[in-house]
Amino acid sequence: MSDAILALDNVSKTFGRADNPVYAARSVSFGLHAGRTLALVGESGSGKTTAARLIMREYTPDEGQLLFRGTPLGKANAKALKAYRASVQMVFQDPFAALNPTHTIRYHLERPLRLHQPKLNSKERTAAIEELLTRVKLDPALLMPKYPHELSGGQRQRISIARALAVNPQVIVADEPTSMLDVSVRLGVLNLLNDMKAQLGLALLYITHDIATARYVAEDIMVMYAGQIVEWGDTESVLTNPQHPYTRLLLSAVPDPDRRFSDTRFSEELNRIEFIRRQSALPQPETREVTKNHFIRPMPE
Amino acid sequence: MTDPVLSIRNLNIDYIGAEKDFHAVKDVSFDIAPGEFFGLAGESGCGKSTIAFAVSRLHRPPALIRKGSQILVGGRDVLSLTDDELRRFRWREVAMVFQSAMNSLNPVLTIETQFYDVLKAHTRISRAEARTRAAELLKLVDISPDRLSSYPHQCSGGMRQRIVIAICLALNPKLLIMDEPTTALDVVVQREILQRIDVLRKELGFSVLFITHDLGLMVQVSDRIGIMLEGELVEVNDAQTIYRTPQHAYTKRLWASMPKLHGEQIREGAQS
Amino acid sequence: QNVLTLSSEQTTTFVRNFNPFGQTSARYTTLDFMYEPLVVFNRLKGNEPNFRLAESYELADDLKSITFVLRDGLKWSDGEALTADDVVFTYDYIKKFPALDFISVSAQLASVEKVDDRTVKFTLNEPNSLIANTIVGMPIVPEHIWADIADPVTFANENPVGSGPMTEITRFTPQVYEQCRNPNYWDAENLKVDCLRMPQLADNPQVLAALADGTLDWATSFIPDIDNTFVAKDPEHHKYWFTPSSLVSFQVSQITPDENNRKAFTDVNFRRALSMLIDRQTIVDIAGYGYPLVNEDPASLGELYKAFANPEVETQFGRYGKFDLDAAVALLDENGYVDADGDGFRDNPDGTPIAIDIMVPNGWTDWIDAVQISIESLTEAGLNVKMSTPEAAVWTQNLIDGTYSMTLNALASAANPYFPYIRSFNPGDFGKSRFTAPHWENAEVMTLLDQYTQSKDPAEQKSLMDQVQLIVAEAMPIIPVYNSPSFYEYNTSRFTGWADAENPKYSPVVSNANPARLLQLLDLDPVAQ
Amino acid sequence: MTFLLRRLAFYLAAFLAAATVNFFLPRLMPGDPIQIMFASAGSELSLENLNALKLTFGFIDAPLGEQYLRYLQSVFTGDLGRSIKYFPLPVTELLGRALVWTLGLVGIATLLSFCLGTFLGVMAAWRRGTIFDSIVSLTAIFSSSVPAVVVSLIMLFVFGYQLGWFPNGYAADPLLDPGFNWTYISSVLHHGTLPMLTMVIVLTGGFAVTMRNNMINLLGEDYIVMGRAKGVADSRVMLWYAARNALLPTVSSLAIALGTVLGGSLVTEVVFNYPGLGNTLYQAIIARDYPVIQGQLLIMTAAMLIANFVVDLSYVLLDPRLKKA
Amino acid sequence: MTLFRQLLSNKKAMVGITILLIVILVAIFAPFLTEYSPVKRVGRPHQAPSWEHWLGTTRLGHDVFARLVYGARVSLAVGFGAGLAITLIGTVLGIIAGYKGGVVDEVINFFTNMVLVVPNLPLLLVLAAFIGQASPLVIAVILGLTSWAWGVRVTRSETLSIRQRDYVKSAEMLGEPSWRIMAFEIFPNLISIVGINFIGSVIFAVITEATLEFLGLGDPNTVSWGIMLYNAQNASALSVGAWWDLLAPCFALAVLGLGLALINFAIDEIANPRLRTGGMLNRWTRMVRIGEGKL
Ligand SMILES: Nc1ncnc2c1ncn2[C@@H]1O[C@H](COP(=O)(O)OP(=O)(O)OP(=O)(O)O)[C@@H](O)[C@H]1O
Ligand SMILES: Nc1ncnc2c1ncn2[C@@H]1O[C@H](COP(=O)(O)OP(=O)(O)OP(=O)(O)O)[C@@H](O)[C@H]1O
Ligand SMILES: [Mg+2]
Ligand SMILES: [Mg+2]
Repeated sequence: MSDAILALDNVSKTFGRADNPVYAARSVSFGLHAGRTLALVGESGSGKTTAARLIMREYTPDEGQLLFRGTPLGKANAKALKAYRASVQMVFQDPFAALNPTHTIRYHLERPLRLHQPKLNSKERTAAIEELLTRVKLDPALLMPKYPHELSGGQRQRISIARALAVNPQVIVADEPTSMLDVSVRLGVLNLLNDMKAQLGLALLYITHDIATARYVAEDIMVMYAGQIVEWGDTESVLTNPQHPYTRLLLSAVPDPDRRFSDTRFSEELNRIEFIRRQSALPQPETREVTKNHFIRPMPE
Repeated sequence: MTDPVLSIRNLNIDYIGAEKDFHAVKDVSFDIAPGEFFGLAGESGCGKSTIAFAVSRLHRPPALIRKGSQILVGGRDVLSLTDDELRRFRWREVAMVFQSAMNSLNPVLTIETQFYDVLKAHTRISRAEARTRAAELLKLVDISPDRLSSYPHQCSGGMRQRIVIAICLALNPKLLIMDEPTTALDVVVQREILQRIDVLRKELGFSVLFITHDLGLMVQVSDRIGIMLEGELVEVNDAQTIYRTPQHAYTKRLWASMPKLHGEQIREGAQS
Repeated sequence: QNVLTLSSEQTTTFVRNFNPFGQTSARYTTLDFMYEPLVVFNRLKGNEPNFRLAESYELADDLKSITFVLRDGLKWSDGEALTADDVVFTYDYIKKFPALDFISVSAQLASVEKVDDRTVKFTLNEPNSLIANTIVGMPIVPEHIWADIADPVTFANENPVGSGPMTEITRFTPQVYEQCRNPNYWDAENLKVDCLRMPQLADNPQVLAALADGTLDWATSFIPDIDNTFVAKDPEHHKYWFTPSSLVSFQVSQITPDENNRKAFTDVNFRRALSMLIDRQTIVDIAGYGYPLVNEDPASLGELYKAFANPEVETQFGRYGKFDLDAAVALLDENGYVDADGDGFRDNPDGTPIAIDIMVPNGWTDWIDAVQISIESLTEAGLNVKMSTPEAAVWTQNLIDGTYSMTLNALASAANPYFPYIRSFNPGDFGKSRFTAPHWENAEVMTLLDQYTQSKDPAEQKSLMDQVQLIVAEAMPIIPVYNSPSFYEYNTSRFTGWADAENPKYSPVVSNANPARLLQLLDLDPVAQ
Repeated sequence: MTFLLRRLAFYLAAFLAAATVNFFLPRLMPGDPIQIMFASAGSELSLENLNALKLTFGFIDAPLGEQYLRYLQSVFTGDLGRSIKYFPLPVTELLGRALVWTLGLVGIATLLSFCLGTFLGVMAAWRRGTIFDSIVSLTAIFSSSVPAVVVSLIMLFVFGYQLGWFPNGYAADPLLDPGFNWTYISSVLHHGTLPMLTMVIVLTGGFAVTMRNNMINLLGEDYIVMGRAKGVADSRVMLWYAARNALLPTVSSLAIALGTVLGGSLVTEVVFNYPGLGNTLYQAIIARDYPVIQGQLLIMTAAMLIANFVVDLSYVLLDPRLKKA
Repeated sequence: MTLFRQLLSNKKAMVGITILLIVILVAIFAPFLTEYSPVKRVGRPHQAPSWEHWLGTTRLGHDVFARLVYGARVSLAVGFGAGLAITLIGTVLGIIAGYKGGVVDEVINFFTNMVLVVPNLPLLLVLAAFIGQASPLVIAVILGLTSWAWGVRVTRSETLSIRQRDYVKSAEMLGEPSWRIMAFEIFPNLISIVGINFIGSVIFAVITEATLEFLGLGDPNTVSWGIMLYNAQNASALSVGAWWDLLAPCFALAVLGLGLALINFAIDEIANPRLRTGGMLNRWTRMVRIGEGKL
């Protein structure tokens, strides 16, 4: 993973009191590469958002470290931290909450420019804002003076993306960016993310519980369970040939109009969930490579 | 074909505004047959919940069911019920699971009391009998009867969801309305719950009005589906038919924007 | 058994405390009614003595000692004999516990000795012809009770043993108490009232309510618009009679810290002008509801000490005591107090500004009204005047130190004009008492007052007092405004024998500052029901 | 349990802090208490006598630190000194006498107005938008915005002076012996009516507005809709589904409202000359009866703390979510 | 700005604002409304209302109407001055406590809770008494210094919830300095809470000032509604039947209080759409009555 822009190296994070710990991340390692999207899927509470927050430095890891361009960020100086800030941006789940209802769209895009490109004069700044809006396929003249509540969900999410782009980041972390959007606009936002990734060579971490969209946008996928990454690798490979029992369970639970509901196979799978829960608490064996670029952390027997 | 459990005709619902009214439901008509699993899909804000509320007449001002609308449940005209009849009608005929189960249990009453409330409102039953009945119902949804003395906050989300379903079944209703019952849950739990509903439906023979915006799920579980767009019901048909050969342009667009888990990936979907 | 209901004290709750030395904490019916004075001097009759426990007193010719003789057969209410020993004990006692000496009499006494069982001799430090007035203010307590009290200051004396007419507490609650006949009272045949009842009344409106509905027989309370609010309710029985008492006057500090103000205040013409700018009648009518008595006497004695007045004062200086805006303005102009710097206010003759701050204690509303009324005319005459209302404590301290510019001050009435004069002008009291607030010194006045106490001859006394008055009136260190009234309301439906304007036999005010109330009590007769 | 322990610790700290402020307050202010006392009494005490008196009243000339420690010691042993004005009555007893009246007045008035206000608020929210709602909200807004002084003065004017239905002051006829007999009790009731009414008027509006708003906020909650959908009787939904939950924030603000209640009762007591704590404080302030003022502030603070604690307790009882945590 | 525009379209707010405006105008144009000086005797004591003295005269013979209109100045000045101070302190501390968290929060929160449990009016009373001759300015200052706790509490709890919003997070991620986040990201979202706090504080200040003055702790030189009450009470206005002396300031206070409370209620409705009733309910009721539909 030498060419990873950003990497988590064996990071662990535990919440709660000693008598009742919540392992939100257990020895999590992965890297984000320029021009590639990595999807992180898993059940709710499995630690996906924790991983994102670790990257955003909202949480400090209990163990392990965050590597930025190969150097650990733990003891980085202020300048390096600022550079890191400018390089890693986030797109939030709730498009309404992500924008301050009291500020115009213009303000939302102006602030990052002022902070990260202080040399721009006001004309240049306006030009930059217009460019950003055009890039996310919105009409600058129409939108700049508007307030968030005057926009649709899809438009708002595009503004969030534009704001993230305003600082010229190399990495974008998107935590369930489309789960609050209507089906019909969801795809537009996903396509936009894909375009940005391709055009700007961004590294994208796409967090979701909707595996179908993960398949749609991501080259690589990781399945997380109880704070652990249990299976990861090439998206097609993982989805067509799931190895870990949890991945299988997850896949069979995903609603799929092509499969009839009364499929009894799921009930059998369900019976395994207790087993999985129990097993996941035990010490974990080493990872195993299934095929090229497809790994699992097998369940202890 | 037997008489439908639910029959909606020309349903018009407005939200009265200070100056202008908002037509939330426009001239909607559809039927649900006994034992049928009927899905109602559409974007957020298209009026799905408004219809669901109207069936049990749960609306509060400024909602207004316009005259000329008709809602028949088991042949009875719901819109002409008196207050007392209405009270007895609710839950006995139509029970409802709300958008988020997390919040549909009263936080300050024990689970037992919430069962008891229903049973006492509709039947003559002693506290002890109610408890036995509640325990039975909980068993149906795989929850230990110990939970009866717990408060909602002491149960996990999935558990609460199942408890609500158990409460719904308390009076053997003819129709169960589920308004996006699983949005807050992850796919595994969601699947588990729907599967259980499906089994119970077959066992007990009630019909289901299932509201969601997850189209994949809808096709998977429903017998028939209605697609709504801005207050209008644009297409109603058999689940598989609507999935494989959609008629309305909007339905087509919906399918087109749905990424698939298996097989051929959709190409450049519709742009908003 | 008849009961007289009275209100001499306004409070929200009664505490069972009958310690006669506890000036602020004892029930107001303790003095006089429980502990009878040796003598009651009648101020309305030129200080005529009414002998009570004492049957006579004798002032030595050198005025350096005084001897009181007690009546024969006096008894305490518990039956023990009341003798000279008790008197001596009392004076020893207040020497031992100075906190008890609420009238500061010890300091004036060299010794107190028993002559025989009924005779006590007080030896004085300085000759003083008026010492009897002071001595009778100290209650005499029974030795057999008080000798054993460890801490008499905090002693509540809940079951008093006294010498007065009403010593037995028959009922005591925080809301009401009753005080009945002393079974061993020496003057029992004159006492027709069996019991006193004191209901707890918290303020003037409550007293008024009780008076108006006829519950109260005897009260001392300010009552607004009394003819309408009280008398009109039962004109036949509801009566009142207000007598002049303490003097309220404007005073300016001769040692005020502000140098420019001091220049004006030390000028007698300025003080005279101030005096002529005070609209006394309006103040009395409005701030005082017409109850006080205007005092226009430049020597500040007024109606209260009418008997002592020197007519010369009126002829020579009388005009300075009367409100006359034009004359005041002329006097100011004439003496160079004109607006020099054009700010609209008069300045000193040398051009320095005068800015007067009239200080009144916070919450003393009638005074505040009086000052506000005065400010109107003072301002009209072009003086820069405003009012401030600090805490009473701050005010007191400023008056004691002389660090104020102008103020209203009050001086309690006394039996003899000697007392107001000595209290106001004695340099020995400067910095100790608020009554010397003007800090005005005059050696001649002090000498004359000194001679006054050392003279026994009425003619000589009169001439001395006349001289003092003339000096004071000429200098006008104090600008008199009015004498406040002593409030006295009564109801004749149950008792008769009240003093009133037609029969001003003594001051009938029931407040604890008036020992003559004892005389009134003894004169009352129940109306046959 | 930890929740309550934490609160308890806080209350202790708060009490200590209040006691400290209480100690320093009069010492930082101008004027000598004894001087003031006798200034208003108009007596002429010599300086020496004054000093002797000061000692008996417990004004010790020790260093501040020592004074402070002694003060704290006496506070925690429940000794608040003796009143100067009502000497030698211990402050605790004086306040005890007043407390009875205030507890009666404030307690009943608060209870009454809380119940009435809450009930009106619940009904108004339930009948949202009806004339009943408009009347209740408007009256509530009005009554909660009018100063207690104004209400009490107007009550006094109308019912005390104009109509003469009620006495103008005090808690009972002073000529009656206190006791458990009808004459006395009826006199107490007669005297208490106006102050009580005043306080109820002043307080009810606030409770009603709070409750109404809380209710309305809750009415959209799923569990209330579900309550209705279940066919449970309307009254039960209103009371046990809506009001019961809406009560929680109201209860937590009740403790703070108590401060307002105490303030309101102070004014009311002064206007009606009711012999409660507020009036006692007022009289003490006028007479500069320092021991009483200090004791009073302390007692009022302690009362607030206790009330807060009771509210905390009842909150825990009312909200099952707090029980385990 | 939108808040203001919304206020203008709210009926309750309009009535409230109108009342407030009238009081403000009366205060500003006091000298034009009356020929009398509020501090000069212009009539006999306690004259009943007449053509010459619209609201009668006081015990001292001052014109009640003149004192009332001039007194509005003091009530408004103290109300708004103290209200501003209370709100300012409350808001700043509340935002800091809520946003910074940790020790800062603990400390602020402790003091807030402490101030909250000390009964306010009695404390003010004692303070005013100790300070003595409390002028309106002094009253405003002590009000400001002792009454901010409630504001801190509500602002803090609201800040706590806003702090969790994603837009605050994204501002942090962009590297905005924390003062800017508090001032520009959080504060604008608190406007309605601050508004309610402000108007509430103004009501409180107006009431408390009047109360303190009524209890005799004010400066008698002041011409204010509280002092008017005090003077009237002292002149036993009620027992001598001079009701106008006492009732005039009473009604003035009640009306100002009502105006402010209406504004407050309206802000509440605007901030919380659920509370809004507005015209729609009337329309709804009408439509149900004519049988256009039902629930
Ligand atoms: N600040 C925190 N304090 C305590 N526990 C936390 C905290 N943040 C997360 N957790 C716990 O850590 C676990 C992982 O949480 P996380 O938010 O990462 O899950 P997630 O996979 O993002 O879930 P979702 O799909 O619901 O967003 C959960 O059990 C959560 O309760
Ligand atoms: N109380 C109300 N007043 C005014 N308009 C309302 C009200 N409730 C709902 N609406 C409007 O009615 C429309 C239909 O609402 P409804 O809740 O039925 O939508 P939905 O299809 O259930 O959406 P979702 O999937 O988000 O739950 C929406 O546009 C909504 O804005
Ligand atoms: Mg819905
Ligand atoms: Mg000048």
